[in-house]
Amino acid sequence: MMVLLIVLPLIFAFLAAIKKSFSYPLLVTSTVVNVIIVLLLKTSVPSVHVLGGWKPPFGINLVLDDASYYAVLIANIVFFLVALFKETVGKYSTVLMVMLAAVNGFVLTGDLFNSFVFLEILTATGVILASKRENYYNAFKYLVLGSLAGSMYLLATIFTYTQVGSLNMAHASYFAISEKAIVVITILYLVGLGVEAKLFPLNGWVSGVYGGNDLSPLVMATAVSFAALYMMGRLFLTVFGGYALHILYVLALITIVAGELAALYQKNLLKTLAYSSIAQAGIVLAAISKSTEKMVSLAYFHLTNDVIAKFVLFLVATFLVYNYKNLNGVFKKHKVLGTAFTISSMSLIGFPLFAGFQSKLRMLMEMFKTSDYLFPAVLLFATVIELTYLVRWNVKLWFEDIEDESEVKGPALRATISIILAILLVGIFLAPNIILNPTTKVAKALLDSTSYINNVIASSMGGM
Amino acid sequence: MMNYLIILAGAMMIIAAVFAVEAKKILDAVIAMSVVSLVSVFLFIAMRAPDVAITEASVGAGLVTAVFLVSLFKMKGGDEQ
Amino acid sequence: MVFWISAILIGIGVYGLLTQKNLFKQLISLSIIDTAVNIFIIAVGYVDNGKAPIYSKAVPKFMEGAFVDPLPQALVLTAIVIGVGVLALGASLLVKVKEKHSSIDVENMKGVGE
Amino acid sequence: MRRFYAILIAAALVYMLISFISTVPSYGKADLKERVSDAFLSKSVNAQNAKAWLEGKAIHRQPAKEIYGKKVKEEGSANVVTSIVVNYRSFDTLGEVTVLFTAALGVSLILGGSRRKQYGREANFVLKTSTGILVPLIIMFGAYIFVHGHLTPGGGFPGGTIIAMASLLLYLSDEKFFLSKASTGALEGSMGGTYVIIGLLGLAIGGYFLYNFLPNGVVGNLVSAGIVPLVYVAIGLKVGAELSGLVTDLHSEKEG
Repeated sequence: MMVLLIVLPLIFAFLAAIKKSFSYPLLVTSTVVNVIIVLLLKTSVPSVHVLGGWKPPFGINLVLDDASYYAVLIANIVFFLVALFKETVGKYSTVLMVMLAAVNGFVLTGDLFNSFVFLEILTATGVILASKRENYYNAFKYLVLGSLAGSMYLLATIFTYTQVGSLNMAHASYFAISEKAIVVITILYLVGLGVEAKLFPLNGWVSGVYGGNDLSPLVMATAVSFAALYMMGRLFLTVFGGYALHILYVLALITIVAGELAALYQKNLLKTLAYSSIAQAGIVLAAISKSTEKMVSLAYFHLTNDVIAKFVLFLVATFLVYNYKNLNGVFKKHKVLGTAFTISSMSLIGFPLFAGFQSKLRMLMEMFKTSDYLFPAVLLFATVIELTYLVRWNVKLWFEDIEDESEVKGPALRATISIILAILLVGIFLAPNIILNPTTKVAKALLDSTSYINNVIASSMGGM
Repeated sequence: MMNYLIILAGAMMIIAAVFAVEAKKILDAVIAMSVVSLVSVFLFIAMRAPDVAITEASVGAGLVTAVFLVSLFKMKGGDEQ
Repeated sequence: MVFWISAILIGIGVYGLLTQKNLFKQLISLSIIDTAVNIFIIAVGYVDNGKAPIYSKAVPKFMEGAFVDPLPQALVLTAIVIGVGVLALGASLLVKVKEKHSSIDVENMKGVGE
Repeated sequence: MRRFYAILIAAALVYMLISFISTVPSYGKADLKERVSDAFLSKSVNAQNAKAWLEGKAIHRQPAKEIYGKKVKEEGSANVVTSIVVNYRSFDTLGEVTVLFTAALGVSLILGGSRRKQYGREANFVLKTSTGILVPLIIMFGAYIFVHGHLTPGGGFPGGTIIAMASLLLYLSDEKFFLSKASTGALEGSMGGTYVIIGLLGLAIGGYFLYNFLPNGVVGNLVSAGIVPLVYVAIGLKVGAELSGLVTDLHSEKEG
């Protein structure tokens, strides 16, 4: 069943190649069908699909557990929401279908080489999306970094093969790899995933790609970013339990500071949001690197809040940037969009009443309990800077005198979706458990490599 | 005997790779790159991988070089320094 | 020995990627890294006096150590094709970069700044 | 300064790789008994105890046995690399096909023209005549390579590329030659669809996606190995159409 999540978008994409004019209806169909399948899959967690009937560690297997289920759920919903915007999607529907298949495959797969293949598809589709609106140079930068990262990921995978004797994640997780080898392997994986996860110093592409057109930030900053950060947790917590986490911690802290400072000095709205997205990824990675159940759970809680907020922010910002020459006071014309934007940015900063407050405060409390003061200090510093630039942008967009007198007709769909998601952010503040319960399960699933291995073993002993 | 041939091939590849990276003209660099690919075909055969050798020869060396040359031609030589 | 060759080639490729200001050269460096990684993978599976993993009239029997490792070869087949796809995408992007910025040298490109 | 840092980073990477090499069995001494490959070679995956394998307790020793010309229940390709690429790890290959599909799609979205670009140069007589003779031969050779993919070295990807080379040759020799986007797109899409449908049939019949539901036959025969030749033919045609489309895009320009 879960294999359909990957295969159906793919076959729809192939069909779209035959008849180009069907590609947008096919995109909508495939995203709707995928969301339905994901909801139906809820009952079959945890389960393992063995492809071709070749049992692990010989063949390839897909693993659906609490962690991958949550990631797949978020990714498919995001794609469904993006697919609703016909104008924005334009002629890129086929690319989005392939990307949806790749995100699902990347999250579900239980095989290292298979994840490399899906990572490369993600990079290739990401490059194509990034090249929209003649953003060629930035797309090329992303291609170079992504391809280099792919090579490092492949090297790490083959290194694991020489040590373990198979490419299976459960097998690699079970196997005690020698100290000398695992250092090199984890560093290479850090480089390989670092590009997609926006880790310093591999995030040079982000501002160009997110800031270059109106489609790529919507999917890349949300679904793809979530998949990459999920994979970070899967590889570094489940498979290579505990190695190289201190390196990840230091790099993540640098990522936060660098991202926030770059956002502060940025004059372009989309690029500001892009740098803020880098900083949020840094916060999530730093929390993951603590590798306690509480912190990992909070990391994915924070990531969820960030994904929702970023989706709204980019939805509003891309509309504004590509329709108005000057943004001063533009929210006076679009009050609903403005409200959604403000709520989301407040959530990003972490004001009480909004979801971001819950995740940030809980993270701080948890860190104080373990008497680690470096991360809280950086987090508070980041919050102060976020406050500065987001409030500045809000003031500019709400209160400054209008310079661009033209008015684009109110985008009803965009306004509806953004305001619903913004209200959801308030809802999460009031009842944080609707997100915290699943993310606690995610953290348990990521940290418990024994049950992960047992699932895979059970699938290899016959039965589906 | 085989070992010496492999060392020779390796030396050729390294020289060609350095040339490809440092060459002034892009056309030279593309040709040096395809030399690296072609010599690697020999290494694949020496390591008993005929499938890979055929694929690398047709896809890696042939198609990539062709695509690079055609796109180079399209940009009229790319910026030669 | 083959390991060393591929390690050095990867080093050259990364060096080229970091120093070259011409975007086409960066693409060429990527291609060199790809090739080097592929050589490394195949070398991992080589067995002295092993045969190519294809059954035929001459080698009809399975025996331990008679064949080289087929799995890395299968992986490299995939990796080569993926590499080609990405490189072709990059080349076509460069054609457009040249059209838009009238150069593919980072220092001479027009209209790129923030 | 930039060069200095570049050398430093490259040297650090090479040092890391070389330090890793000491943990790998030295060149030519790889021990397949410690890897999954032995089961692929002896075509005995189903006979393995996967639990013991995952826990690292299995004895991986495989008995010597005759394979060529015999009926093997599990997997029927004579070429073990093919059996891994299209059977044991077929899902990777589906991904690989998708990467190529994406690349061709991307090139056509980025460059996409509807008209043949004219360079205003006439190809010489030798090229023109020899193209006429060579193109059918090249296409036949490509087809041979992917039809025999499960018996001899080669397979769908090189076979398809060789076919695409024929169209490249046509583009070089003839200024007017232009493949229509609709035809390559249709072939590409339908062949990709065929691959997925074969996989879905496996899911319906055997319960696993890409399950081999056809009889394996005798190792070494042309008609053997179940779905493997079918998949390779689909891949070969798809790759051929895809790369021809890519070459077409490189030789096209926008109207006006």
